[in-house]
Amino acid sequence: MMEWMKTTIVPHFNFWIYVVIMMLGLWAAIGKNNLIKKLIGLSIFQTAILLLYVSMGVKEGASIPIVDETMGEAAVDFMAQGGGGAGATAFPINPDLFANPLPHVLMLTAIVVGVATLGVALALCQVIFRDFGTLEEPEILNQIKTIQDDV
Amino acid sequence: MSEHLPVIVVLAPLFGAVIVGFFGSRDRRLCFPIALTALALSFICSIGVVHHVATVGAWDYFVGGWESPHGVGIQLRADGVNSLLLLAIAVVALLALVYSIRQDGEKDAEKSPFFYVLFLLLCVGLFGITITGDAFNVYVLIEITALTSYGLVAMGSSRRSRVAAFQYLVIGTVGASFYLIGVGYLYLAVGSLNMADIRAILAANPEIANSRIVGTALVFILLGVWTKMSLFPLHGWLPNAYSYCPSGSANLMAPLVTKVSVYVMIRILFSVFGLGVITENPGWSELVVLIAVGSIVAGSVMALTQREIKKMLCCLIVAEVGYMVGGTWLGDAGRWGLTGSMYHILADAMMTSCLFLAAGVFAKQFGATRLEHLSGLFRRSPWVAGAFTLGGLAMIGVPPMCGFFSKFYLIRGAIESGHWLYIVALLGSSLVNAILFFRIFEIAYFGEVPESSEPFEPSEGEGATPRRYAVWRTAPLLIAAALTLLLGIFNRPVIDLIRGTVVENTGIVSMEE
Amino acid sequence: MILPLDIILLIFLVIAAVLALKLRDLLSATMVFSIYGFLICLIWAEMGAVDVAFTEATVGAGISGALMIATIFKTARKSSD
Amino acid sequence: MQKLFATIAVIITGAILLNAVEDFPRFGDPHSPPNSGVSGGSVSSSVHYLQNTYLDTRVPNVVTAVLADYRGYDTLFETAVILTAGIAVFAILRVVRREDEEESAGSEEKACSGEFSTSDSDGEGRHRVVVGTTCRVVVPLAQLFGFYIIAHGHPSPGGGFQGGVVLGTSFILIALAAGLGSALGRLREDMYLRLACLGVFIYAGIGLLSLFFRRNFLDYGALSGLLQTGGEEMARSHGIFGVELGVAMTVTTVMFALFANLSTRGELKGGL
Repeated sequence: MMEWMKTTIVPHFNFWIYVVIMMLGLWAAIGKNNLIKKLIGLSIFQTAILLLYVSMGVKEGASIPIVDETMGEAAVDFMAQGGGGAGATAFPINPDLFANPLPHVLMLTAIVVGVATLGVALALCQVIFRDFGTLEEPEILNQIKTIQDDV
Repeated sequence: MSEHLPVIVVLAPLFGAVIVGFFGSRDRRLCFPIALTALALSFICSIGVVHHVATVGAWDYFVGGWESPHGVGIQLRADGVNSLLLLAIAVVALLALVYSIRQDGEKDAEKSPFFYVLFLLLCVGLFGITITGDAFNVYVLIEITALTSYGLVAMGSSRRSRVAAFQYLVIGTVGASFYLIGVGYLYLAVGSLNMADIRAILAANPEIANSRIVGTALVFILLGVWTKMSLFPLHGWLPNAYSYCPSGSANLMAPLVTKVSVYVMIRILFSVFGLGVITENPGWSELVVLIAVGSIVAGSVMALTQREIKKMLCCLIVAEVGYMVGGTWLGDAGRWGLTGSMYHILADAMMTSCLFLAAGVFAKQFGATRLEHLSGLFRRSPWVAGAFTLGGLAMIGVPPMCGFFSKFYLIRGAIESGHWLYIVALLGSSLVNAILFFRIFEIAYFGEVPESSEPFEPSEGEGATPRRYAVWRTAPLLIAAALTLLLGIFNRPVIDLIRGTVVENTGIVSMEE
Repeated sequence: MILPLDIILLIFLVIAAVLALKLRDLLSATMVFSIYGFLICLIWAEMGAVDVAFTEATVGAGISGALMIATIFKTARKSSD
Repeated sequence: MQKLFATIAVIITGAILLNAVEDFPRFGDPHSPPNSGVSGGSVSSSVHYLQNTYLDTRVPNVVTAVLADYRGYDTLFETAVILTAGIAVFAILRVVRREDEEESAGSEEKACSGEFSTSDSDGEGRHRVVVGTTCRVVVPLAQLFGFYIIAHGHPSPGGGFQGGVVLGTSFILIALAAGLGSALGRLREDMYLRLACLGVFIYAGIGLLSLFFRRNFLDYGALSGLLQTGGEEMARSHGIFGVELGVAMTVTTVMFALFANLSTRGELKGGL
């Protein structure tokens, strides 16, 4: 058991947790009755995906993806001396020292999309509450059945 | 400027939306001309793109000039299929826009500028999804399309439209997130987001292409786009969402949103995973074709039970999505099924646009939302009835119309690959369409002109409309009907362009009929 | 990346998620949801994704909670499940 | 019934996902495909970003540069998503009542006149002293911090989006402490809707400028002549900053618009 956990779970711990959180969120988004609960579930579902992406970009022993200026200037000098070709000295920026920036960029976009969706969804909740006086899905669906033919 | 056409197609409605939002609330009369100009610009540019693709070949555009190394920036790619789809989107959007012209004094007139903003942003999303060559960019644009759709659906005046919009929102977000999960797995396996780059990596490393990660990625991307296009088990949201939204936006969303999702699926199969996944996994493609058959059957059966015109048309969309998904996954050697699906995307966009415009005209002009309200339509308004008939005939698949040719190619592909069940479903669904539409034709042709027809009572949600706007509603309908006919009659060049792309990308040698 | 911290935070994250979905009082659920947002912000920071952490701190732990509370004040506070 | 269906669907989804997790590269592996690429395609984009961002743009924060330059096309639409949310919430929720217009205009003016005046719900006036004073101290700081984040996105974490949210939060704070009328007096409705559109316009407009220099859309390097910078690198750096300003403008206004509409059920009167 311990051995299995060491070899299977721990190296992929983030990914296991991502699946667990995703399942929780998805379950709430589909299965809960209260609309606000659905939205909490939906948000949790979306953050689970963020966890997947950001976990991909992690490198052991790496720092945050900000290349400090001295290192950057060194790289500029290196290129100015025609560095790319012969390569007597190594290129000053070692990509292994920085976390992968691309997933971060993608997830910034995804967070923004998430909050935009949440805003629209909450507005819909309020309109639904104004029309039906409740936020419980079964009650709303019942009320809809009674107004079936007034359109 | 001509070298920037692919990006201008997307940018024109974006600038239009922003300008409408900025000036529209001050003077509402400006909204319509600005929106019209923006979409007309897109239309002209998409003609330019089609011309370039037809004469020169596929067109790559690198946003920000980040061309090398490949995959650093975002690539736009126009080929034989999506350039045509761009044109179709521009046409349908223009027609829907002309139809939806608002007038002062209507209720919620303060919101009409924002209707145009959402309308144009929806067009931005559709154009963008079609032309982009980057897997993540598709996600962002899908979300623009989705958010604008939620807004437009919820603008409907029925109480049910809000509930429909909320359900659409939950399902749509889950679908888009599934797509995002799929792209994430793909990125985890290959480390790139550019479609062409992923294709190259998968082709060079078969062990990656056959790994479980890439398989899961494919499953989730497909689940995501299937949710978005309302394929059979995931179709529940569509009829409600589209039939309760205001007809101005239904005319844009119903013909295009599902078709663009189908195109995303084809694009992903085509230029990311390669069509090999269809032929190498016969069991799975068999299953997908079965799902598609289920979608056709479900859509047709649901349509038969409906008495409301708009709901019936919405159910037919589900069946049409089944045609296209099934056709894509037939996997016949000549790729005729795929060709048929691609042509059907265009054909279906035109015919659905025609039918929904007609349904909108029925509702606004005659107050007719249910089948029995249409009685005596031919005598009341022969042009509207004639246009609706053309759309209906195209849906059934009567020869000179575009619906016939797509079904012809789909059936050819199905025969070559031996999917008899699909053929049965296709023909059965055509039969159902025939029953549905001939029932309407019968009511409309032989039915009595109702006594109270002249000053009709406006149904809830549509609002009374002065007669002088009638021409703005009827003209797009007639144009759509004419285009449905023309797309069928002049199908050769369209099919040739599509075949050219298919042949170029899949390496089939034979191009003979 | 610090693995033990990572594991502890992730376990707390799951607890917060379960609680946010379990609580029937929507106001408390929103509070726990904000805690969830803050925890996940810590996780981003710990994984080196500082920009994402910053955004999550402002959005997940800030704005989303405020918007949700505004909605709950204007609608119902109790949830049936 | 619904719960059962949800449980089954979720378990199937989870099982498919977990099945693939075992094949994943080890967590934190610096040589996994996303971190260093695989053979067969072009060079891994993330390595390219880390190595070349400073050379191309002189921006130390790689994330900012990738967000606003290399993948600026994504971010343009991300900003458009925010705008869409603002407009959609207005379209869905806003209650427009014509007969109330004169009255509401009057109350707005009253709100504008007093500093953090409590225009509504006077019953709790004594609590407002504490809250109002705190608010008066915190709001300028929060706004200053917001501008700092926007301006300092190049060398440190931050940028238009984060700064915009902080700025938007400062307006929300005013609304919470002194009533929505007070906040709306500082940022009127027609104003914030216009500013939101203007933000996207700035972004897309900066991108469009490069078309006139016969370069591709969003290629800020083309602006070096216009901005009088030494080379294309600094032009990119300035271009990124301009774009961030646009993002911040849209985000600030939309965040406030979301709160203003949601906290009053679309009537923009009263408040929580």
